Amino acid sequence: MIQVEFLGPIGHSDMQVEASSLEQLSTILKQNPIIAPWLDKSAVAINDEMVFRVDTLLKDGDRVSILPPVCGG
Amino acid sequence: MIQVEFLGPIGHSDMQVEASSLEQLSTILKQNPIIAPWLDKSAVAINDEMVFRVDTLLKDGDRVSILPPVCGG
Amino acid sequence: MEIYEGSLDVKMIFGKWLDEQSHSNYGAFIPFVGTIRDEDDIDGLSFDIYEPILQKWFDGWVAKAKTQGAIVKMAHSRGDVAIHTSSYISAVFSPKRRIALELIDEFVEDFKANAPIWKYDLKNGKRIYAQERSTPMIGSGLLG
Amino acid sequence: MEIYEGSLDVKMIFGKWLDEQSHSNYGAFIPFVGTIRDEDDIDGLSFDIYEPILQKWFDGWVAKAKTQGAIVKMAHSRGDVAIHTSSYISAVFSPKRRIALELIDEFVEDFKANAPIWKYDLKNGKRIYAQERSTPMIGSGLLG
Repeated sequence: MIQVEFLGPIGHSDMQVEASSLEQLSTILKQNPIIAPWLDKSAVAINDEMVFRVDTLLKDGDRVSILPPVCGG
Repeated sequence: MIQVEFLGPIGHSDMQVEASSLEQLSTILKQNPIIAPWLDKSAVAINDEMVFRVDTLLKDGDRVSILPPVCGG
Repeated sequence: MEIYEGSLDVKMIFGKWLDEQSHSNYGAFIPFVGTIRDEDDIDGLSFDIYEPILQKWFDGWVAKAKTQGAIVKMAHSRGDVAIHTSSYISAVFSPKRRIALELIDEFVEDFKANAPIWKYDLKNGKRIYAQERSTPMIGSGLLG
Repeated sequence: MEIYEGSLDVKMIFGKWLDEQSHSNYGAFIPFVGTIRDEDDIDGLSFDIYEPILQKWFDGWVAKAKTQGAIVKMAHSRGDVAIHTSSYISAVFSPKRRIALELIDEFVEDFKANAPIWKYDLKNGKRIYAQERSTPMIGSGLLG
């Protein structure tokens, strides 16, 4: 199981998901009508490290963060 | 008569000079061994306006300032 | 890196950073202070921050500044911040002015593009995500 | 434009400028603070200022900033300033950050090159013109 958290304005509570790669996670998240519209413009972190490849593998207990567009300052 | 003042580190008191152009003033100042070494690297103002042409004319009562290299801050 | 609830006390933070570095022999100190403008009929802005990744982003800048003999500082608000008050200060201290002027520009621009902070307009009692002013972070779209 | 005898009271000046503009609706405020470094065995620096031309130089910058909706501020010391204290602050207030970041850079660099201020090292009780760090102003050499 991995945990997925949705930061900032996405407004969805954390999810527990079975997925062994970001590609699998993508397939699952695309089925959720609240989350799907954010995926094109959101960045991804695993255990608070930004990741940049969709073939990144996931392991049990990983925490994936979905980071929508930012505007600090 | 015009008045010439030497700013910052030049260390020369004001001079009263007869000159009707900056060219004439240049000829006079080059004869002064304290002032001459500064002329190549100094800027010039007439009545507190910076000037950029050596054929600028001078009139009675003008005040010419000689501004050596600067370093504010 | 300093996170405060609500508006920043700009004078206090500025004074604190100055005092901390008063004998560090930095010749140039450039803070950038961001203040909430009265525009679009907002009452203020509100901010969410994801601190673990913000801290890593900031630590990367500390390391980058260090290679140039400089240091960076940052303070940001969390929650609601009224118009005409400040939500963001960043700063560079460096031995020489040229490095400080270049670093503050890069630091502030990278902050706007990549710090994990989300902005909301406060308007008529609502908190509305500032979608059109927001920027996807580097690497966005991985799951899209 | 503000000229002070000796070291600047940086916190006081920073606070005063902030207070003056607290409701002007500028979103970005960037001060540049110049502090005397402990180097070359100096006890401090000393400054001569020719105020009439400095004022005109500054007025030109006020006008230039205004065309971009911004304002500039400046404070400088006259006379002796000890190491680890400040002799120079300039600042830009502007509605938006990009203009502020660009203006502060140009403003500070033009100040270094063209403000009629002369710098001296204070060393062993002597006041020595900082010749090798000084720059001829635009248009220099007219009489040479």
